[in-house]
Parts: sequence; structure tokens; C-alpha cells
Amino acid sequence: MSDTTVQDTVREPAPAAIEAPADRVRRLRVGGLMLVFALIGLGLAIVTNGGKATFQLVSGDLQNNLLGVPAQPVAIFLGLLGLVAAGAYVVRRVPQKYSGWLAVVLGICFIGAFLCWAAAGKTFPLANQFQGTLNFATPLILGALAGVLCERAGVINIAIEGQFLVGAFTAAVVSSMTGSATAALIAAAVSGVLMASLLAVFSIKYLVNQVVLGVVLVVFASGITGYLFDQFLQEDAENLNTPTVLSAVKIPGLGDIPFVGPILFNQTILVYLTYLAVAVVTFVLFQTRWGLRVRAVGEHPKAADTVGIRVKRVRYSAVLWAGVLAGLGGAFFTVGYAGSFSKEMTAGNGFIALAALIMGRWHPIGAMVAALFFGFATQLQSQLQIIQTPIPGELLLMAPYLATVIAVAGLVGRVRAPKADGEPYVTE
Amino acid sequence: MSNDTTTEPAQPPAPASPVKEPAASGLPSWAVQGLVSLSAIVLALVVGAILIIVGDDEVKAAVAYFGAAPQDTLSAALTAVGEAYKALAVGALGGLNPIAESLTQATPLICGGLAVSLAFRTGLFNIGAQGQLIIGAILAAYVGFAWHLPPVLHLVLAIVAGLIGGAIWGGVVGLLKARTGAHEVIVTIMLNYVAIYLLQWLLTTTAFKRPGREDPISPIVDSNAQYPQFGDTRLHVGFLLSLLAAVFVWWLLNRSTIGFELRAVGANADASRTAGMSVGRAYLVAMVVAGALAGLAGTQQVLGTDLPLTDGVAASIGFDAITVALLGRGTPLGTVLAGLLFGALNAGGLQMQLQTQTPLTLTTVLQAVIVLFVAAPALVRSVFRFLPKERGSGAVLAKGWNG
Amino acid sequence: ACGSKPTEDSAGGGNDANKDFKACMVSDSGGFDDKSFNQTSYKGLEDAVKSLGVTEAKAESKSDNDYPTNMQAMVTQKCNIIVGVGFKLNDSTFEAAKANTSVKFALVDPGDLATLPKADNVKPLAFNTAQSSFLAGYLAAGMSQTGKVGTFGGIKIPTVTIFMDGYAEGVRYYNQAKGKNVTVLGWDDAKQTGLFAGDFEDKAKGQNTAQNLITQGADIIFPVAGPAGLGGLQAAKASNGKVNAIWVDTDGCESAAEYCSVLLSSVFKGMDVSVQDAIKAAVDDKFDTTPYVGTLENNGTGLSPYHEFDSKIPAELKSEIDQLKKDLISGKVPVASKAQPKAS
Amino acid sequence: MHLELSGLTKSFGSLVANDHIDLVIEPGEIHCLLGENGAGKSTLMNMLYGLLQPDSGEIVVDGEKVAITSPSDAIGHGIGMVHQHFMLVPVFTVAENIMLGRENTHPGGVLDRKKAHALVSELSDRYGFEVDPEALVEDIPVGVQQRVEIIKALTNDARVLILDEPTAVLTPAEIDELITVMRQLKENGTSIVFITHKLKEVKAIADKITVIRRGKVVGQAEPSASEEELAELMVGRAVDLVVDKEPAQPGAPVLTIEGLTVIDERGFTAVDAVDLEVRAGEILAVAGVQGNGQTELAEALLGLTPIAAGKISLDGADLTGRSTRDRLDAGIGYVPEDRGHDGFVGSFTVAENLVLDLFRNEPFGRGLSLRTDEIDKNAHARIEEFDIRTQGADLPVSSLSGGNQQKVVLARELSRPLKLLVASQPTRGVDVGSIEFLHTRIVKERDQGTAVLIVSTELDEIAALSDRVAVMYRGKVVGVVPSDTPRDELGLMMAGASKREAEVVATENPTTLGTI
Ligand SMILES: Nc1ncnc2c1ncn2[C@@H]1O[C@H](COP(=O)(O)OP(=O)(O)OP(=O)(O)O)[C@@H](O)[C@H]1O
Ligand SMILES: Nc1ncnc2c1ncn2[C@@H]1O[C@H](COP(=O)(O)OP(=O)(O)OP(=O)(O)O)[C@@H](O)[C@H]1O
Ligand SMILES: [Mg+2]
Ligand SMILES: [Mg+2]
Repeated sequence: MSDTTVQDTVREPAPAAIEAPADRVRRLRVGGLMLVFALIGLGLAIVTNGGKATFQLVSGDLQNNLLGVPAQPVAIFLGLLGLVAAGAYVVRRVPQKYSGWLAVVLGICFIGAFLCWAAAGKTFPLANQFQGTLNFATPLILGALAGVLCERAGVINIAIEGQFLVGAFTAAVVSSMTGSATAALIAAAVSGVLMASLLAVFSIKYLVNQVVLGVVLVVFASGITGYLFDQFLQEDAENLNTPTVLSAVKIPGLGDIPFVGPILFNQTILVYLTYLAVAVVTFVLFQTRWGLRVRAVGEHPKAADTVGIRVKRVRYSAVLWAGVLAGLGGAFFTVGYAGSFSKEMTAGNGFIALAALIMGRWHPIGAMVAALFFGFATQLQSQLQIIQTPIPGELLLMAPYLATVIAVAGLVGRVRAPKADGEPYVTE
Repeated sequence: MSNDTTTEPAQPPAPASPVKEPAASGLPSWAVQGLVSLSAIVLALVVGAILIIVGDDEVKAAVAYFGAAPQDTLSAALTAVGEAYKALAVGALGGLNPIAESLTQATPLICGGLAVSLAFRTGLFNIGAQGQLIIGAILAAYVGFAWHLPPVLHLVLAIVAGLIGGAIWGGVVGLLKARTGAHEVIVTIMLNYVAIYLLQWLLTTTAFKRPGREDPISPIVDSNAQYPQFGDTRLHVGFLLSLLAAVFVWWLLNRSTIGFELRAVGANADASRTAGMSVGRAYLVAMVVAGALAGLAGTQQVLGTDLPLTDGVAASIGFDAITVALLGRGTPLGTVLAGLLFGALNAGGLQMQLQTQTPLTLTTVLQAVIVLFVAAPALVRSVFRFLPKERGSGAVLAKGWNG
Repeated sequence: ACGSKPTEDSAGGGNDANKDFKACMVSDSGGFDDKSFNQTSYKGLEDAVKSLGVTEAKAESKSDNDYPTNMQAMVTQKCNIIVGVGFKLNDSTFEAAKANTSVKFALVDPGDLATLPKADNVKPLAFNTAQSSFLAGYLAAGMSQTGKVGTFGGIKIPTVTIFMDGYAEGVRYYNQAKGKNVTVLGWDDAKQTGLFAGDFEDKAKGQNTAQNLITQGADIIFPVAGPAGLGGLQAAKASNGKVNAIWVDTDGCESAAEYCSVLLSSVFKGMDVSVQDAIKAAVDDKFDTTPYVGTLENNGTGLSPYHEFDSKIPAELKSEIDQLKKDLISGKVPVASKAQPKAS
Repeated sequence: MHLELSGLTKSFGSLVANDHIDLVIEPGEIHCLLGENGAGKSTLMNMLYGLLQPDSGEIVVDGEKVAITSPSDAIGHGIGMVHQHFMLVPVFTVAENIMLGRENTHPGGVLDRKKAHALVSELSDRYGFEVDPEALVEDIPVGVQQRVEIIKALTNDARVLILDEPTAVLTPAEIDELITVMRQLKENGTSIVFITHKLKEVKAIADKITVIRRGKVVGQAEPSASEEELAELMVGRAVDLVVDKEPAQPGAPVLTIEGLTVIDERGFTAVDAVDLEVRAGEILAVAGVQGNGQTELAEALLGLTPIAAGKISLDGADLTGRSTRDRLDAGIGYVPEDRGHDGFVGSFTVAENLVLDLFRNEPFGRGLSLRTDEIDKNAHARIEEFDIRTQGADLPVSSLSGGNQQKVVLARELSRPLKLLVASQPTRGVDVGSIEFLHTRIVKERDQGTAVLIVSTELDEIAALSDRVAVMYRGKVVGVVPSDTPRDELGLMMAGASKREAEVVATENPTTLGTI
């Protein structure tokens, strides 16, 4: 003990016997929710019809690539497995580090049991489930990534919906006029950047409250695209609103992997751009100089300023790059997937993207997972409406939204925004 | 809008100077703010004029021979803009009926705006006024048409039902936030969808369908359950309730112990917890009251203007309310003023459409641009350099997700 | 921008025989560009302007709040006839009609005729699209290679499900007649349950919804979802010829020409014609208030031309459809849908 | 580097924070700035560093007039600064914080983390700091954060280094290290502007002392001047540096803590089975290096942090599991450690903050309604009593200087009858004049029979106030010692030594400050 400079920077880990009260609350809350789901799963398993549940593994002809399983036994097995996982979580039979996986196991078991129940005696197109998930999720991912970039830099982006609309509009018009997919995507990105520059200038330069600004920009985008649609596109749809939809490009090799290949690697360029965007945004944010600075100005702009970083400039660049992503996300609604533009066609997807980014804790991967979760739920309800389950259609329509609330309240819990998110940086 | 700045929940990062400095022009600060807001509206109208000119058929026709007769383009443009704005002004303010119409349009916007303001002052961002309004409207309408009660009592019960409906829908958000930390932005967005699907479903049930009709439309509520109207206009007592609600919110925030707690939690949750306040309870209370206010807006929709319950009952009031609230800087007085502005624009916009066939989408753009400029006094100043300087014109309600 | 100024007399142009007659229209909150009933009705007004030379005025409603105001504004503008579009305008139309007995009113798609209030100056314009959708169902069943046909709606309301009802009945009739077993995915008319996108705006969602039907084997899609339904046509288009579709409300080859290549036909709803007729009657002083019900018989609804499929649809099927149309008109083949407008 | 500030003036509204300040800093000198809270020291330095723009006046570097409009200009002129409030990004690692703004990168802008890591290790070795480059800043104690700040400033190879109150959160041993580092830098020709409220440090290291009062330079002093002289120059009146304090008359135990254990959010044991007792009329000081569980102990007493085990009772009544509200109502007054975070609501007025935990009680609240007249009346009384320097009770507290903000918190807590006062770092960052007042006030509270528990890392404060001292290390109380225990010994105990070890080592290796 002669070295008087030794300071205690490290604390001893708590003895395993005592659990922090906050952890206990969380364990019981999450565990309780897991138990409820496990029991629902088991309950469904018990009422599952005899007979086979058939899952179609590869899109295409419904007669091929089928996997038939005895519905009830499998459901009961999954139900029990889920119950074990939930139970193990509640009584903490697995080291803390792995307990998250229990939730994943339960999730899979629950969905499996649920599908067995729903598809007993019918065919459930599993491959299409994933395909549809991706379709719903793609614009959400792009939008949420745009949000991540903005908000990591400290600028709240509620305007994703507006950026979507403008991107969709521009892509449709440019594609119709030039016939070029590349031109359309570039134009969408540029229009996204234009919208983003409004967001940037008004929030960074004119210090407008960013929440109001976002909402207003959505209104503005809906108004301006609507007005232009009314005044021009309506009248000359043939030349202005007949975009060419991107066609799927199969990636040689990867596209041939059974099951996942056709789903993941036979997609349009926009979907590949989305994959790329997730990877790039993650890498750039966390591994590059620019990313470090972006995160710094979003957390503690003054600290960044004191080390000579131009806070506003970094914010501008982040918001404008985000515009590229949001514009591309908008392009999905027209050239990326659905063709011609119609008013308000993004139908609130920008707000769902906003929710996904918060649910994903302002992390690109988290945002992607949240978007996929939402896409999965939406696609599932649509498929279930077709195969006719005892669940009323009205309830199914609400299900993705309710599921999100349950997931957020039960599993995600408290999230922490970048510290300076929404706060303009003012120097004297 | 309002000069109630000392109670702003937000502080720009650098604390404002502690001294009240007289405005450079010698004008009182509310006058300066008013002048700036007015200039913002003028600026927005200029932008709108450009759009009108671009979209106007006669102008398009005249542009075709611009080289031959440029004055035609000019006069066509001036006529198009002049007529459109004249219609806008007349539709909003030109007489008793237009004014009543503006006030009618403002009525639910004010209540919705208050719902957003109140939550905002507690550090919560309530995107869910839309859903809360819908649920309020559902319950109020149900009580209104399914029950048959004496006058006054019926109306009161229907209003209470609406308040309860909104309060429940808002309360869920507050409860989840307090208990689990679930972010209110996500929950409110999702509950908006749940509410609209719930409404659509209810409208297919016999309990809500109008007898003899298969359409998703409810009976009109009993006349006993309708807000009394002012004369022949569509303006109804609900408008007075909106003003009362604003007074109530003002009292709650500034003159009650509960409001003290809400504002404290909104401004600094940690210090509030340290001072013995229950942050969770504040969230719950704020969302319940906010929900009730949005529910009140719902009652104004179904009990006020002779409307049955349909899936369009909420229009976009819940979303416009966000703009209204924030344009009003989160204060009750500001919210009322912003609500009136929006009401006037809505009423005037309809008239502009009718008279000059200007699409409603243009009104939407105009609204957006006006708010943008009103919220950015610095921009307006840089355009109109003659405007007197005003202290603290920096951040307008700067505030993020972090409360 | 360098042309010469048009001369005065050519500027007016066209027919202005009745320019003192003002025909007006109020949309519901869907707006006039909804690619559905508002838009088609408005086309009727425009046609009337062209053919009769009347003056038009229109009021688009942004929300349900606007109906009374817009109706009143039209009255104030001294309209001779005011057309309200959609059942949501019933209340305000009848109210305005009562207060302004000298003005004539028409009401497109007012829902059940039997329970409609009576007024001396309101003409309801209803459509029995169950009949025409019956034909569409028969056509779809006849053209399906997979033995499965699909349909989906925007929101579950009678103006939507009436199409789906007729479609399902048509397929069933085909099965009975031919001893086949074509199934309908997306709508069970007995249980009144089926597939809905949840709104009328989200085209991508509509497309994905259609794609889900296609995955289940449907090769003819019948989307009843306005702009979101266009997504269904896009899904068909994206299938490269494997899947085709039938459009609703208007002839899709005209209103959504880019999808003509996948459209077997469309179930048109002659709102434009009936609106124009109502206006014409008013102009000619022959206005009456007997509800108009567009049927196969009066050609107020029916199947649009087959356009690009004209050559691909077997002649036999075509003639069966023609026969079926006659049988439906004569009542020999009954339509069960409860959503049909019941004339008073 | 020769630096000259002449006629620098800065006002905030009508308040002139700096009024024509002239200052010359010679190469290789350590120049101390002294002044009361709110005197304008930080304002002056912020102008020098480009964070604030002067209204008038100029900055001359090596004979050349320069314009410093942003920190990057300052960095460009070889000026480095350690700020009074940490300028660290809490969610970044130490290495990330240090590389921020001068990142080494691989091609394509990819961060070279290895280099940053090495740089941190190198610097912390060179100056004897122990800093883990990969630790998240929010996870490390404030003292270590301060070292990170210093490393940050050092990596710039600044020729003028501004240190704005760097020692407020350091232990005596850490201050010693810092002084050594400052001397090293001085030898290399770096000039240092050093701001502190601790006169001992000033005397130990300053070459030159400039005193600022109310925005004006009021004089220079020699390091040989006595503490009393310096204090008087600062405050403008004679200051009692030693609190007059009668010996304690301890009564019955008021606060009893048994086996208190707190597990923090990261799963570490922050407070480890602590037993303590505080009696009526005595001041117990909890000493310890920041991050050894004192904060959590205080928070647990108030119910702000849930406890994992143990029992807390006040006057025999069990408080365990009760809400914060109940505990405040039971007669606990609480001054939190981080006033800006937990002590007040910055955007609320002084008057509102003075009733932040009283607004529901008579006379401020009656039923649901708030009686603003009573609140105002109270504010004027408190402002008078505590000499809170504000230009009005209706101004936001955030506009007050640090010392006055602290007075607002203390005034509030002492304005109601208390059984127990828990005060964490009651005078952190407060000038000597205010310390005198606050200490006197706390002792007066004790003399009225209130039990007082002070949490402090400040040995001077502990010596001045305490009747007994409990030293905490890694969540445990390593010993409870009398208040006259030598400061070197306390310092060693705070580093984990037991009382006996500490006695031995302290006599063998006296520290600079311990011997002054
Ligand atoms: N007295 C209370 N009643 C109800 N809910 C509460 C109460 N106190 C806190 N909560 C809620 O419980 C949740 C967890 O509270 P906790 O005190 O752990 O959070 P916190 O201290 O704000 O978090 P952080 O440590 O990140 O600041 C929060 O949502 C909080 O609002
Ligand atoms: N951004 C600001 N806006 C308004 N007033 C300010 C601002 N910054 C500082 N002040 C005021 O200027 C005066 C000088 O503050 P400064 O921070 O320079 O004091 P200081 O000498 O560093 O005090 P301390 O010892 O408490 O750190 C104080 O009265 C303070 O309230
Ligand atoms: Mg200072
Ligand atoms: Mg906490």
C-alpha cells in the first residue's frame, strides 16, 4: 500500500448472490411477458387441429418445396421449449450474458407454435413471409438510417415521411421522363437532400425547434407533392407518371443458396443499396473520423467545439447525407417497387421509420432489426388474413402496431437518445 | 405569439441574460413578436403566390406567348394571385359567417394543440393527439346517439365520455412510459393506428352503424347531446370550451401544484425526483390530462357540427395540433392564437378553392410555409431588415427527445 | 414561350350554350384525384361541361368537417345542380336540399336507397356493382390457370365489399356451371371476412398484399382499394404475364393506362355517365328524383372492353359472359350480396 | 509564448462580466487567477479560447494582434484549455475523447484506434496518470475524468495552457500529481493560467497572481502573501478562513444505517454493507475519493437509488423502502452532489427553485393551488438571509453563478425544520467568501440539534466542518476517525489504506499540500 497514487478506477463486480433491484424489476417484467407469451403459445398448441401444417420454403409454385409437419406435436414441442426458455429467464438459470438469447429462443418458439396453429391443415408460404418482410422493411430501414444519421448528429428528424414523399415523387417523375433507373435514384437522393437541406438550414442556422420543423416539413412535402401532382402529373400521367420499376438482379452464387438465396439475393439494386447502407452507416458512424465527430456533436457539441470541430458543419453534412438515404427510401415507393406516384402514397411509413429508429436505440443495426420486426408483423397479418384464421381481420390489422407497443414496453424499455438530440448549438 | 417566456420549459444551451433589456426599438416585446409573425405571414404569402402563378392555367397560357405580350403574363399572374388571396381573406375574416367558420375550424385545433402543449411542458412528445381524439370521439358519439337523456345532462355526459376516452388512450402512454420507460413517440404513433382501425371496426358493428345503413357511418347524436350553436353559424359552444380549456391549462401549469410538478419534471426530471416528486406520476398525469384535452377535441367533432362518427372524424387535427402547439411555443395563449391562425387558414383555404379553384394542397403548402417562417424569426429578420431587434430571438422552444 | 397571342374569339372555344347553368360538385374527403368514385364522378361533371356547355364549380373536401361548409358554399354560388359524392355527404346534401328547394341535388353512391330520406330535389345515383363483379368473377374463374383467383379491399366497407361479394359469387357460379373448383382467395362472402390492406393510400402495401395472394396461387387479382389497389396491378405487371388483374370503378385501360397490359377487363361503375345524365336532365328541365340504380341492364355498370385481352379470352368464355349478363339482367341468375342497393 | 490581453470586455445583457481586463502572461510562468464566484474568470478564459467573443479589447500573441473566433483558432495559436465544466463526451471511451478533433486515420478516414490507444498510454505513463484508454468516460470517477481532460489539453502541445478549476474534484494526492505535471510543463516553456479557489494551491505553485473582482482586475499579489490577504483581496473584506465552531454536543442517534448495500446499474457493488450512525447535533463527514460509493450512499438515504439490502432509520422510524417524498417529509434535508443535474431546475426562477420540494406544503400550496405571492415572499426572505446574488427572484437560476446556485439549494433545504441534513460537496467550486458563509450556516444547523452528514472529497472542508470522519473506499467504510486526523493520513485511507497503515506511510512520505 505504499503507492499512494493508486486510485480506484475499477469496482469489484457485485457478488452474484445479490441482484440490483433495477435488474430484478427488469428480469421480472421481461420474464413475465415471456411467460405470458410462452403460455399463449402452449395454449395455441393445445387447440391446434390435428393434421399437417405445410410450409412453403421457396417462393414460386405452391406445389413445390413444401415442408409438411404434424401441426400439433410440433406446436406442443415448440410451446414447451418456449416455456422452458421463459422459465429459465425468470429464474435466471442462464448467465446474464446469454439471457438475451432466451428471449430470441422464446420468440422463435412462439412464432413457430403460432404458425403451426394458424397453418394447421393449410399451406403457409414461409419464403413469401420473409420476402414480404423485406418489402415492407426496406423503406423503413432506409428511413430509419436517415434518422439515425441526423439524430446522432443532434438534429431530430421527424420529417422522414416528407423526405419519403418527395423522393417517391421525384423518382417517379425522373424515371418517367428519362427512362433511366440510375437517373431516377440519383434524382430521388438529390430531392431527399433538398428536403434535408431545409431541415438543416432551419434547424441549424435559424434554430427552429426541430420537432415543429419536422412536422411542418411533412405537411410541406405532402402539400407540394400533392399540388404538383394535381397540377401536372394528373394531366400528363403518360409522360410524367409512368416510371419503370427496377427489376430484380440475381447475384450469381449467393442467389442460389437454398431458401435464403432467392429471398436475399434476388432483389433490386435498391434493396442491395439498403443492405449496403446499413453496413456503411454502421461502419462510418463507429469507425471513421467523420462518424466520431458526428456522434460527438450529437452528444456534446460544446465539447466537440472546444477541440476545434466545426459543430454546425458536421451537423450539416450528417443531415444532408441522411437526406440521400431518405430520398432513396422514398424511391422505393415508386421506382423501387410500386411504380407510379399517387398522393400521400407513403401513408405514414416515415413515422413508422421514426419509431423504428427509436426502438432500435439510435443504432443502425437496431433500427434495421426494428424495421424488420415491423415488416415481419405486417406481412404476417396480411398472410394470415388470406389463410383465414379465427383471429378477426380487424384485430389482425392492428396487430403490427400492438406488437410494436408490446415489444417496446416489454423488451426494449427505456432508451436513451443522443444527449444533444434536438438542441441547436448556439455560440455567443 | 405569446410573450410568456419565463415559463418556457426549454433553455437554450447558453442561459439567456438575466437582465430585461428594453427592445432596441422601444416597442414592447409582444409588439415586436407580433410584427415579426406578421412579416412571416407576408413572406409565406409571397411563396404561395409563386406557387399559384406556377399552377395557374391562364398564366400558363399567357406564358406560351410571353415574348409577344409579356404584360399578359404579368397581369394574369397578378389577377390569379389577387383573386386567390382575396378569397382567402374573405373566407377567413370577411364577415360574420366567415369568422364563425374560422372559429369553428379553430375549435378542435386549440384543444388538440393544448393536448400536445401540456405533454410537451412535461417533457413528453405527444404525437398521439390523433388517436386520443378518435377514442374520445367514439365514446362521446356513442353516448350521444345510443343514450337518450334530457338536455344538458346528455351533453355533459357525452362530453365526459369523450374526456374519459381520450384520457384512457393518453393514460396508457403515460403509464407505459412511467412503468417501463417505453418511449412515448413510438407508443403514440402506434396507438394512433390502433385507434383508427378500432374505429373502422366499430363502424361495422351494429352498435355503431346507423340503422338501415350498411355504410360505416353512425347515427347523428341526439340534439340534446349537441353543443348549442351560435345563431345560424356552425360555431358552437365547443369553441368556448376550447378557450376554457386554455384557461384551465394555463391555471394548471402556472398556478397549481400539479402543474408546478409537471413543469419541473419536464424541465429537469432528475432534480424533480431529487425534490421528492414522482416522475412516473407526472408522466401519467400529464398524459391523462393531455388525452382528455384531445378527447375534448373529439367531442367537438362529433357533438359540435352535426357530424356523425365516420372513419374520417379526426381528419388531420391530431397532427395539425402538433404544429399548432409548437407554433404557440407550448403556452396556452400561444396555442390559442396559433389555433386561430390555422382555423382562419383552413376556412379561407376552402373559400379560395371554391372561388378560384386553387387546390387545397396549396393551402397545405401555405400553412407549412407560414409556420416555417413564424418559427424562424431570424430568417424573417434577414429578409425584412427594417424589423426592430428583439432580445432572445434565438432558439424558439429548443428542445429534444431528452426532456 | 414565343408563340403569338391567341385571338379573343378562339379563347372561349367549345360549347357555351348553357353557360348560365351552373353544375357543381362536392367531393368527400378522398378528394377528386382518388382514382375512384370522386374522380369518376368529377369526370361526369367535366363531360357535362364539354357536351352541354354548362359552367362548373367544384369543392374538394379535405375532411368530414368540410361537407356542410362546401355544400353551403355551392348553394351560395347559385349552383343549379349540386352533386355530392359518397355516402358521407348524405346528411349535408339532404340538409342543404331541404333548405334550398329550388336547387337540385344529386348524390352519388348514397348507400342503401330504402332508408334514404325523401326530398323533392335530390336524385340518388346508386350502382349495383355486385352484378358486374359477378361477371368479373366468372371471367376470372374462366381465365385462371391455377384454379385460384384473388381479391382484396382497402377498408371493409360496403362500397368495397359489394365488389368482392359479386366476384366471389361469380366464381361460385362458374364452378357450378362448369363443375370446376376455382377458389377465391381474400374474400369469403358467406362469412364476410377477407383480406384488406387497411387503407386506400399505401400503394406499396397494396402491392405486397396482392403479392401474398399470388404466392398462394392466385393468378387473377381483383383489387378494390383505390390507389392502394393500383399496387395490385403493379404486382400483376411484375409477374411478367403470369398474373393478370381486373380493375374497378373505371376502365383501367383509361384511368391507369400503364397497367392495360395486365387488365382482363374492369368493372366500371358509370358514375360519370349518370352524373352527366343527371345534369343534362336538370338542364333540360327533366330532372326527377327517382333513384337511379346503375345496373347491367341500363349499362350503369358492367364490364369494360377486354382491350389487349380481346384476342386472348376464348370466344366461348366471352359468349358465356354475354349470356350470363342477360341472365343476371333477367334475374334468372340471382345475386345474393346484401350490399346491393335495394331500390325503394 | 508571450500573451497579452488588453481591455477585454464582455457583457451579458446589462451585466458586465469582464470590464476592460488587462492581463499579461509571460512564457513559462504559472499565472493564477483568483476571484469570487461570478467574478468573471471563466468568461475571460472563454474569450481567450474562442468560446465567447469579446465586446471589445484585443488579444496579442507574441506581439501580434490575433482574432480568436473559435476554439480551433485558439488551438491554432497554441492555446489549450481544461474547462471548468467537463468537455468530455460521456458515452465515448477515454481514447475516443482524446483523439476527438485530431484523429489519426487510416486511408479513407478510418480511425486509427491503435494509435490513439498508444497515445493515451504514453501520456498517462509520462505523467503518471492511470487511465484505461478503453473505459467509457461515463463509467469512470470524476477525478479520472479530470485527468482525461488534462491529457486532452496536453496532447495539443499547447504553449499556453488554461486550467479552469481543475482541482475541484481531485484528491490531495491527485492535486500533487497535477502540480508536478504543471512544473514539468513550465520547465518546457509552457505558460499556464491556473484558476482555483484553493488558496493553498495558489501559494504552492503560482509565479504570479492576478485577482479579479466583479469583472475588473483589482490587483496583483505575490505567492508569498498569506491566505487571509489573498482572500481579502478577492472578496473585498476580511474573511474568516477558520469556522468558529464549538465542540459538538451529540445527542441521541438520529440516523442509523445498518448493512446498507447498493448495487449500481452496471451490477457493481457501490455501497457494501455499510453501518453508520449520526447523532443529533454532530457533523459526520464521509470522506472518500469520488466514485467510492459516497454518492450512492447519500442517494440511498434519500431513496433515490434502490437498495439491495440493509436498513435505514431516522429517529427510530424505519425509512427503508419509503419514497423520496416521505423521507423529505420525515425531516431530511438534501443537498445533492451535482447541483446542476439534481439540485435545481435551471429554467425555473430562483423563487420557484427555493420551494422545489416545499411547494405542496403550506403556505406555498393550498389544496391544488399554488400561492405565488407566498412563494415570492419566501424568495425575498431567503435571498436576503443567504445573500444570494441575483438580479431578481424571477430570473432563471441558470443565470446565476455557481456559488449562488449552490446557495439557492442550501437555502431551500435549510428553510424548514430538519432532523437530518445530508449535504454532498456542499461547497464544491464555491469561493472562499461563500464557503465561510455556508460553513457557518451548516454549523449553526448542527448547533440547533440537527444531525448532519456531509459527503466531501475536500479535506479542508472535512477538517473545517466535521466532528467525526468516516472514510469510504470501494463501497466500504474503512474507518471512522476523529476530525483532527492529519490530512495525509486521511488521504491514504481514502486510497484504501487502513487507519494503521495510513499513519505509518503518511509520516514517511509527506505530500506537498499536506505539509503546507
Ligand atoms: N415514484 C415513481 N412512481 C412511478 N414511476 C416512477 C417513479 N420514479 C421513477 N419512476 C419511473 O420508473 C422508471 C425508472 O426510474 P429510474 O429512477 O430508474 O430512472 P432514472 O433515474 O430517470 O434513470 P437514469 O438513471 O438514467 O437517470 C422511469 O420511467 C421513471 O419515470
Ligand atoms: N452565458 C452567460 N449568460 C449570462 N450570464 C453569464 C453567462 N456566462 C456567465 N455569466 C455571468 O457572468 C458572470 C461571470 O461568470 P464566470 O463564469 O466568468 O464566473 P467565474 O469567475 O468563472 O465564477 P466561478 O468561480 O463560479 O466559476 C456571472 O455573474 C455569470 O452569472
Ligand atoms: Mg468559472
Ligand atoms: Mg436514476
